[in-house]
Amino acid sequence: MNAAVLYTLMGVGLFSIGLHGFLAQPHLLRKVLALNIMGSGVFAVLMATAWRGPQLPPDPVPHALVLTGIVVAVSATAFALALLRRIHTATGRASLPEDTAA
Amino acid sequence: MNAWIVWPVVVPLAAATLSVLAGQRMARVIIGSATVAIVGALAGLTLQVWQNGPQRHVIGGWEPPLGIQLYADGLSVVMLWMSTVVGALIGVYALGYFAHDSGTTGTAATGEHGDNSELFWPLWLFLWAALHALFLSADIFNLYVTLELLGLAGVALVNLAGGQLALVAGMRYLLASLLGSLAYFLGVAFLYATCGVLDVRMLSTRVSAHPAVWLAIAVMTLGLLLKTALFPLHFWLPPAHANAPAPVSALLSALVVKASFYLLLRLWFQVFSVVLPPVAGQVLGILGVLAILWGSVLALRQQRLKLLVAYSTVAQIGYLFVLFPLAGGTAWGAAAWSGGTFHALAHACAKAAMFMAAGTMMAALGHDHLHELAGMGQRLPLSMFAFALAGVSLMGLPPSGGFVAKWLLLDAALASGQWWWGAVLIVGGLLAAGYVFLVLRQAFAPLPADVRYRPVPRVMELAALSLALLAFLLGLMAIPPLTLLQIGAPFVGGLGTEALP
Amino acid sequence: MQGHPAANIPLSEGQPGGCSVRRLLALFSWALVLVLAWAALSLPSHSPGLVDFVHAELEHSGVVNPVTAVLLNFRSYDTLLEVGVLLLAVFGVWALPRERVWGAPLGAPVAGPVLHTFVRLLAPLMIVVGGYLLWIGAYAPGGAFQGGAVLAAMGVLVWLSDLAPLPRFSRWDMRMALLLGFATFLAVAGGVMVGGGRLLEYPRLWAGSVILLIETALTVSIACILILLFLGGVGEKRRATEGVREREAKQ
Amino acid sequence: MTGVGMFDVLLAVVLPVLAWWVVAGPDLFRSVVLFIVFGLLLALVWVRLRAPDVALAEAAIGAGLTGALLLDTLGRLRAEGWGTGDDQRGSDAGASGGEHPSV
Repeated sequence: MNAAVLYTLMGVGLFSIGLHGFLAQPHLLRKVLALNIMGSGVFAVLMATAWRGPQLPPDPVPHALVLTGIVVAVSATAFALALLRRIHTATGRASLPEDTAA
Repeated sequence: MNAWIVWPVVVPLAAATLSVLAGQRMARVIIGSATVAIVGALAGLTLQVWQNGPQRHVIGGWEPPLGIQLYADGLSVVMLWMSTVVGALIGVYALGYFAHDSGTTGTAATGEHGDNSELFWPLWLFLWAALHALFLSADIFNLYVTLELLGLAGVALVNLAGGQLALVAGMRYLLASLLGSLAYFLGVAFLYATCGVLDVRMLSTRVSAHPAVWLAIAVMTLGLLLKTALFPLHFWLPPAHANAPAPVSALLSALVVKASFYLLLRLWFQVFSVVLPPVAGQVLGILGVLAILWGSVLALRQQRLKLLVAYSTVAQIGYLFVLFPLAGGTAWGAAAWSGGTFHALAHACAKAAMFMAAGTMMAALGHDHLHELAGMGQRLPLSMFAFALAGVSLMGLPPSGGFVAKWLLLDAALASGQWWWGAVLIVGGLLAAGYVFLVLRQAFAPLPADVRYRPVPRVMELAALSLALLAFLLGLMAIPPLTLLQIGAPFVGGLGTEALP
Repeated sequence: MQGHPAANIPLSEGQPGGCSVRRLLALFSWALVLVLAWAALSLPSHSPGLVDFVHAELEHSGVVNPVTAVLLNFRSYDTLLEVGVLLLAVFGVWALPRERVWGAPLGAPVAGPVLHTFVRLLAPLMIVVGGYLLWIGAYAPGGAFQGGAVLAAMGVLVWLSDLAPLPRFSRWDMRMALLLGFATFLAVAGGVMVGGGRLLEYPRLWAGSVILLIETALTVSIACILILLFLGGVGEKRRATEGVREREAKQ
Repeated sequence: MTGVGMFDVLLAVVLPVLAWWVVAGPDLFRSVVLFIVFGLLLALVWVRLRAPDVALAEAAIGAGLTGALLLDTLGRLRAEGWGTGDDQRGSDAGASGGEHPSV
């Protein structure tokens, strides 16, 4: 077991937890949180591939990909939250109709 | 100067930037010149591909695997023409649509988004650029960024409609889109971990039957199926496409769902083909069949015109996936490949025309309830004609583009001894005839005297009609695109064109 | 044209609720964890990666920090499109209907004398930090995104403490600042092709300066984009009460 | 292979636990705060993996800015009143209503 394996496992764990939350939670803010957790899981898997032991310098390409991913994630989050607020204002609820109807 | 390949991406991005700075007045000039420039660049690129085969452009001069490469073969070029021609005509339609729309003061709904519609142009240009970037990119991470670009632009455009239904539909679309992208992104991470490269071509030589590669294939496919809205992952599509402003519905149904389908084609046939077992294609084919049946039946049961057209999209997406079990890499593979991609093309023209015609009727009537469409055949004959012509292509009658696509798929089905796929194509055509006639019957009912009707700009009707004519006549002009499709295709030999009547 | 409550999606189309579904979902999630973990454990212990390629070309990239070299030179096309994603988020927010009711962010207006003094002292410092992060990116951790984030934080603080008016998307200079980074990036990307180069192929000798130019423009734009995203489309009205009053006056 | 430090193991265990609380905890406000903590700890992971660039961005953007956006949205939802439509069954009942602490 090295750090790469450990953090890859953590990454897939985060992805699964995020996906579970995304599907199970009706509140839209929680869905947004869950998507961010899933994204962090993917970042962890990518970052782990960059690790080449404590002596060697890590692979900078996954680092750059994750930086791009973080910026994309914050863009999507900001947009989703703005949309969420409009929906709350317009409908009085912060969940999709099919989730509350059941 | 042999870098025509970059301009279909760079030009719309530049135009989007300028259109935000320059404001409404200049927007038309900017968009007009951008369209001309894109068409010119695309003509140059097409000539290059036609004469010299697939084109590459190494961005920044950094050869893969370090850098990113653009790649254009026949498939990319056909997709680029699809998005350029359909996109430009939708743009023409939108000019009339938003002019008409801002004239409608009074109702709360239109007043709310009247001041936001200026953002239609930059968003539409970004969507255009994202489509072109996706069709040209040969790097799986770069493709992830283009997917996000496309998804955000699509959702933002849906929200231009402003109303409650559009907001909720936009949110559902956004969540589905983000979930799909993340699944794709996870696949990218696993592929990088196993193969150490991101370039599509290099990946194709390095993938092997390895658990991480299997997983990557599974999550990327699922993510892209969600974005393409293949049954049973189509739940987000009908509300989003039905509640968006009409030009946006046309863009989304005609072009955006094709983008993730295109990516799936690339991945399955040019990256993962070595490791995928034939049964995987059968699964996608079965889902496609279910989509055709389920989408058509639900289309028949809708009360609103735009929802009917949206469910028809769910059904038509199914045809695209009949390609997968039929393209087995042998003699009939080429026919299936050409048939499936040609269907994407024909559906883009026909569905955009249908949504545009539906939008025109909605603009004239103020609603799109199927049971109150009576008299539209007299009031808006051009739009009804466009709707009917597009319907002919969806049904797959000659000489439409839909006919050629189905003919090729049918040919592949019979040649491969899997006739049952062909049977589904025919049943699907009959169901399409059912929902198209449902609309026509209502529209040609006698005109009631008490209906309020607002005249609409003629340009809206003409734009829809030209796309419908294109879909209708595409079958007669099928040889050039079908020949183009063979350039760089994974299937060599029998082109499928000789199968044509 | 909206407001017809006819988006009847059949019941089977919705996400189902209920206890059995929850249990099924939990089962699915556990299965997912196991499959993913299995795939993760099967990964080769030494990922080949591209580190050797990066270090082989690093001296030609114009910067010393390998991550900056990848972001702004080797894979600059990704970064160009990524700035596009940021811009799209802003346009997307502004294409939404205006927010009717809003309080100041975090629920309450926070302007007060202590905060004023604090922000007045902090703001110049944050500009320096942001600029430093931008400049250091060529050599060490840092760059346009980190620098822009710090500047954006400053901007939000200044606005929260009522020291400056809200940025308005409708204003021309705001749009210029917003698009400066993307436009510069795009102009460089296409401009280098005039001399027969490829997209985003910087002249080798000037690569460092070109990257610094792009990053400087990007820092300004990213700061503006992040501020606008934070405000989330409320910028046209200063205070909730004020907004309501204006609306009432109009009606 | 070099062994893994205790700190790494601790982080790899704590982060998923935090993530679980974020998506499934009873109170939405606490979930958002925990998400910010999650982002900061994730930045620590990036430091452990020798990626200071990413750590800086994660702390500033992933935890800081996203956290601020989330808190802001929560504040605005609260200012509007949570509405009746939010009362969902089970664990999210708290997310919609009165138990929410005032900031």
